[in-house]
Amino acid sequence: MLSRGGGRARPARGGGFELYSWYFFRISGLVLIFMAIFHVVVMHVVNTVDEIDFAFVADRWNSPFWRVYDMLLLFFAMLHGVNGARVSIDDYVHRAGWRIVAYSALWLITVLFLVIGAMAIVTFDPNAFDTVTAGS
Amino acid sequence: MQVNLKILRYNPEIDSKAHFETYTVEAEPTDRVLDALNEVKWTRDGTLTYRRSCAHGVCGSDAMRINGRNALACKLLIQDVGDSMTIEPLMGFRVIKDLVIDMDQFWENYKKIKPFLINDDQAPAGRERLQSQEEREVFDDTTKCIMCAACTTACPITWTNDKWVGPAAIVAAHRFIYDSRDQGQDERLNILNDRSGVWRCRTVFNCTDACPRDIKVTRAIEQVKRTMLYDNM
Amino acid sequence: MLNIYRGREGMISWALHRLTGLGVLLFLLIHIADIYVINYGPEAFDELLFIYHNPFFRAMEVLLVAALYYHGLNGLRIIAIDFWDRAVLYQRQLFWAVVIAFFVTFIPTAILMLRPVLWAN
Amino acid sequence: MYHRHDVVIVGAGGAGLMAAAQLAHVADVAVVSKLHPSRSHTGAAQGGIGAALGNVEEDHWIWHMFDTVKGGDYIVDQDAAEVLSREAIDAVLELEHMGLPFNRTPDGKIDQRRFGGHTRNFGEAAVRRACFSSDRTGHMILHTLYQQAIKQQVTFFDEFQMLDLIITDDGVCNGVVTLEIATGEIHIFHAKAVIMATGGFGRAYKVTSNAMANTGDGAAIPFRRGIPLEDMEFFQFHPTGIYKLGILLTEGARGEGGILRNANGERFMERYAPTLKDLAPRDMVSRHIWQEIREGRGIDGSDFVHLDLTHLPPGVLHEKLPDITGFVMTYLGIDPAESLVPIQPTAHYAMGGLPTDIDGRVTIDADNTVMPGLYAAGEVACVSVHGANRLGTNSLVDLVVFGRRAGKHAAEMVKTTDLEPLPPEPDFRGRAEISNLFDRKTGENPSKIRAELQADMMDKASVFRTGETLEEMRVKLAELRDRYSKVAIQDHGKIFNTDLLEALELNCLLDVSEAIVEGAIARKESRGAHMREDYPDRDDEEWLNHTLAYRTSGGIQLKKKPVVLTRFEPKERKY
Ligand SMILES: Cc1cc2nc3c(=O)[nH]c(=O)nc-3n(C[C@H](O)[C@H](O)[C@H](O)COP(=O)(O)OP(=O)(O)OC[C@H]3O[C@@H](n4cnc5c(N)ncnc54)[C@H](O)[C@@H]3O)c2cc1C
Ligand code: HEM
Ligand code: SF4
Ligand code: F3S
Ligand code: FES
Repeated sequence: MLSRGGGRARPARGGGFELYSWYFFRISGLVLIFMAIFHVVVMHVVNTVDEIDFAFVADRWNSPFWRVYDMLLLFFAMLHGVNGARVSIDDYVHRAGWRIVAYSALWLITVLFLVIGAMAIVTFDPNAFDTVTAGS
Repeated sequence: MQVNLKILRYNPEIDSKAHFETYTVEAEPTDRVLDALNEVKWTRDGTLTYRRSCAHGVCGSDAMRINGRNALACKLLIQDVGDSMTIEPLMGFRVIKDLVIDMDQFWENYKKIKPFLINDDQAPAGRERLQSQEEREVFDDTTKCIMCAACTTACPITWTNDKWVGPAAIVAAHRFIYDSRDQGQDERLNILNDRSGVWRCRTVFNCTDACPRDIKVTRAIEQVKRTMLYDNM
Repeated sequence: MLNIYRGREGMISWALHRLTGLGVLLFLLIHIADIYVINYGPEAFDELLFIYHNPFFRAMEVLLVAALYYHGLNGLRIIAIDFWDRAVLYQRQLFWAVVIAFFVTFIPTAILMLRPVLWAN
Repeated sequence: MYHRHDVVIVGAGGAGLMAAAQLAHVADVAVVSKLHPSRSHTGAAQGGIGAALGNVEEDHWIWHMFDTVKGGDYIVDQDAAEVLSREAIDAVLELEHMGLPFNRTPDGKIDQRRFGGHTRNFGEAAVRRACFSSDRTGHMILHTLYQQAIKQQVTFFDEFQMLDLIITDDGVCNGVVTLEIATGEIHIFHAKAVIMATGGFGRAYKVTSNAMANTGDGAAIPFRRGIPLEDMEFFQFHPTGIYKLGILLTEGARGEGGILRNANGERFMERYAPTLKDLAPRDMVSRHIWQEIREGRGIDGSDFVHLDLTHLPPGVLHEKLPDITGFVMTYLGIDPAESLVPIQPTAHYAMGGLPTDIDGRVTIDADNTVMPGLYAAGEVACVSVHGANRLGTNSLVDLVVFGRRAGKHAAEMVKTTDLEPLPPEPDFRGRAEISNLFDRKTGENPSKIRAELQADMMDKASVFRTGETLEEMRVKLAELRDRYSKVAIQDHGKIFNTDLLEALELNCLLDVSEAIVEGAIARKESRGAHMREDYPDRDDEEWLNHTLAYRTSGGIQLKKKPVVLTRFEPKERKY
């Protein structure tokens, strides 16, 4: 092989994005360990899925606390998870074409699910349906 | 004792794909795996191809995958691997022939991080640049690197992501970033802050396990990450 | 040809971490979709919830919790390694600590979750 | 393929890279090496590089020069030794400025330690002169120089093996013929100057500290083309190689306080060298180890003695000798802090080689006539600063001092010289040698010949020699040479054909072995590393001179060449 050293390295791309992404993993992870686990424990352990129905959710979302809680959880978990998926795509998808497809799909899914998730939490109005009975 | 070597062979001039070939040779338990390979080459099959030179773990030529893990053939004794072993080339780079891989990309990654002292001040005339023993100690571990590529090719990120600079290049950068005489820290940290830089490391530790010089590779990478983080925060 | 690297604890822990992370993400997406259905009223929602009662989904749910527990605990291990210089030297022990902590937390959780099935009849 | 450069350097060890550093910005230079540069054997050097910095105790270059001359048993060229010891200081500082991470003294200077044969005030006591970076000084030198070459964008041709030297009919060297290992293609490098820096040939012996690539190619190939080899009979055996394996345990281990012990646990070197004891020069220590063994005081009556490091203060092994501690643990499974280490002398260093002047120019006769265009530096060269026995740490000094001088001189030379046209078909010899090996389909396996060569050289031409054993070796070599002409290799491919390369290297080993043996037969005295039991004394009347070996059609011819004496008169050598 003919080798010659030292040419100027290509300038750093993306500024500090990778750094903040990495840092966000840690911060959101720490937040999630409380929020996600608490969520799972409440929803799937203390209550089991047998007890969860429309009424249960409606009751829960009567309290603004739970709406804010779920909103935060949604954003932290999604951004954390999507960031992870982004890194994985970077590692496994190489062909330029496929990369574009994969990233586009990822960002689309991200936006779409954040929007519909947020919409569900914000716009949900149990009183819009007449069968309302609160309590479990 | 009799030793069985199952070696992944590939000769681009003959083979369309790699295949295993098994050889049985006589060896002492205290012989090196390299001795067994030499025995195969010198008495059984002269076409067996691998790199080697120093035969005692200091030149970095003969890193290969022995029983599924990266090691230097000259630093691993038969008694430590047993009487049957599978030998394959390092993963992640193109195989040129048998156990010889194409290291071009590896050296490019090395060069990318500017592996040389950067200090634009006039060196003092007639004496050395001073450095305390403590300052010297900080980067001692990473000066031991022999560029064998065992770490980089053991890293799962290398296998799938060809842009990743890899642990060996970061080890080389570490050696300069923490050298009190060096002034190129910013440049090097900038280069490693890239998408292909340190953040791609997922603390898999295969590199540290593979390093024949017992360099704490992951530790070095983590130190670089922290320096970058604290500098930017 | 099977081309597998014989990694040790670090590699296993990472492979599981990535797998569980992506798994939980997938579950999260499904979960967002089903919650979205709530805006279509109780009938639609409760009907959908029915699928959660099917045994396959119950198993998946337990698996989700397992994944989340492991991922979370190992996440703590990674964070420790990232910010505490000496932790790299103990990463192997930390992995086994994660494994132990995982079983200690997951087994009771699983029992509690499956109690309707276990004690149903 | 054809390449044109001002200067081609063959070999990317310490000497080649140091020369490249001088040339990088002033000329078009290419470095050709059969190994990737960082694999060169300079990286194996452990103990240190000598320079009278006086960082830890008083020291002067002239003391260094005296030790070098005396260590070499007075057939050192003293003009060269003076250059070596004066410029060592500057060269070491230059290495530090390039970034070499030396160990440090408490006040932040380069740390220094004791090494064999280095003394204060002309032999009074051991002095701390070896500058070191743990016990991987060579590794740090090699990497630092390679890194500088990267910085300066030197052009490298990695994994290109030299096959032949191009010399015009007018006797001007203007290129080399090489084989690109990865493809099997022949490349011709056409240049105004060629610098040979291909290192040593310890692989002529069975037990050696040398790398498998150290096969003396850069000595053998010019030798075939009529250039003489100087002082080949002097081959150094290092006292402390790991038993059977030959892996080196640096003299720095004794510099830090290690002791040699025989079967009785006795520190036998006290008897032979009362002042320096275990730190006497290598030729003496190796000889006395064999003497102990012969007189039945080897461990368990066998052919090794012990290196005792168990009494060193805790921490010394880990801080100053970590690598050799690792070698002992890896290859012997014992901890040198607790157990005695079995050692035996190991073939280590070629004092002889291509004769050069103090600017690295290769000379071809007793009058120092220069061959235009050809330079040599490092272990392949014989300046001669090492005479009959090299002192520890002086080889690394040799690399940087004379590598630098050769590079500087070549840089000047190419400015005023025109490129000579290549002779017709410059690569015909190289091609013929290869096709000759490829064409023979049946014949002996060259590996067998190499094994016999190494075993017999070890028995008959190592630490002790007699006229009789050497004659036997001469006969054996003729036989091996004949068998070599009928060998067959198994690999007939073009891509990365190491089978072919090993056969080519064996040919080089045969050449240098012949020169060693012929020189040793002729030199009827004992001096430095050359110990003739049938002529146990030094004979300054007859033999205070160098030998030049020429390969001719009628076999090897020897000539004498005078030694340059300046400051120091030959005296009896006592330590
Ligand atoms: C184990 C050990 C420890 C040592 N410790 C010390 C010490 O502490 N202090 C000290 O002063 N000295 C020491 N020495 C001696 C010293 O290291 C060597 O003499 C010195 O490194 C030789 O350097 P070099 O540049 O001449 O050659 P090398 O470093 O051997 O380099 C030779 C170069 O030539 C190339 N080459 C060879 N043949 C060909 C060919 N046919 N075609 C193309 N390229 C070719 C090789 O690829 C290589 O790049 C030690 C030696 C050994 C073996
Ligand atoms: C419970 C608390 C959680 C913690 C403590 C946590 C922690 C972490 C950490 C530290 C990383 C970075 C790994 C690395 O850089 O090597 C990470 C990656 C990841 N996380 Fe989480 N996480 C948690 C929850 C979640 C959830 C809920 C999801 C899914 C939505 C998720 C999906 C992912 C994914 C996909 C990755 C990328 C994996 C990789 O790149 O290998 N995590 N997590
Ligand atoms: S860090 Fe270790 S494994 Fe990696 S190249 Fe250097 S010596 Fe080899
Ligand atoms: S194996 Fe790879 S992911 Fe990081 S810790 Fe080592 S570089
Ligand atoms: S041959 Fe040099 S490291 Fe193994």
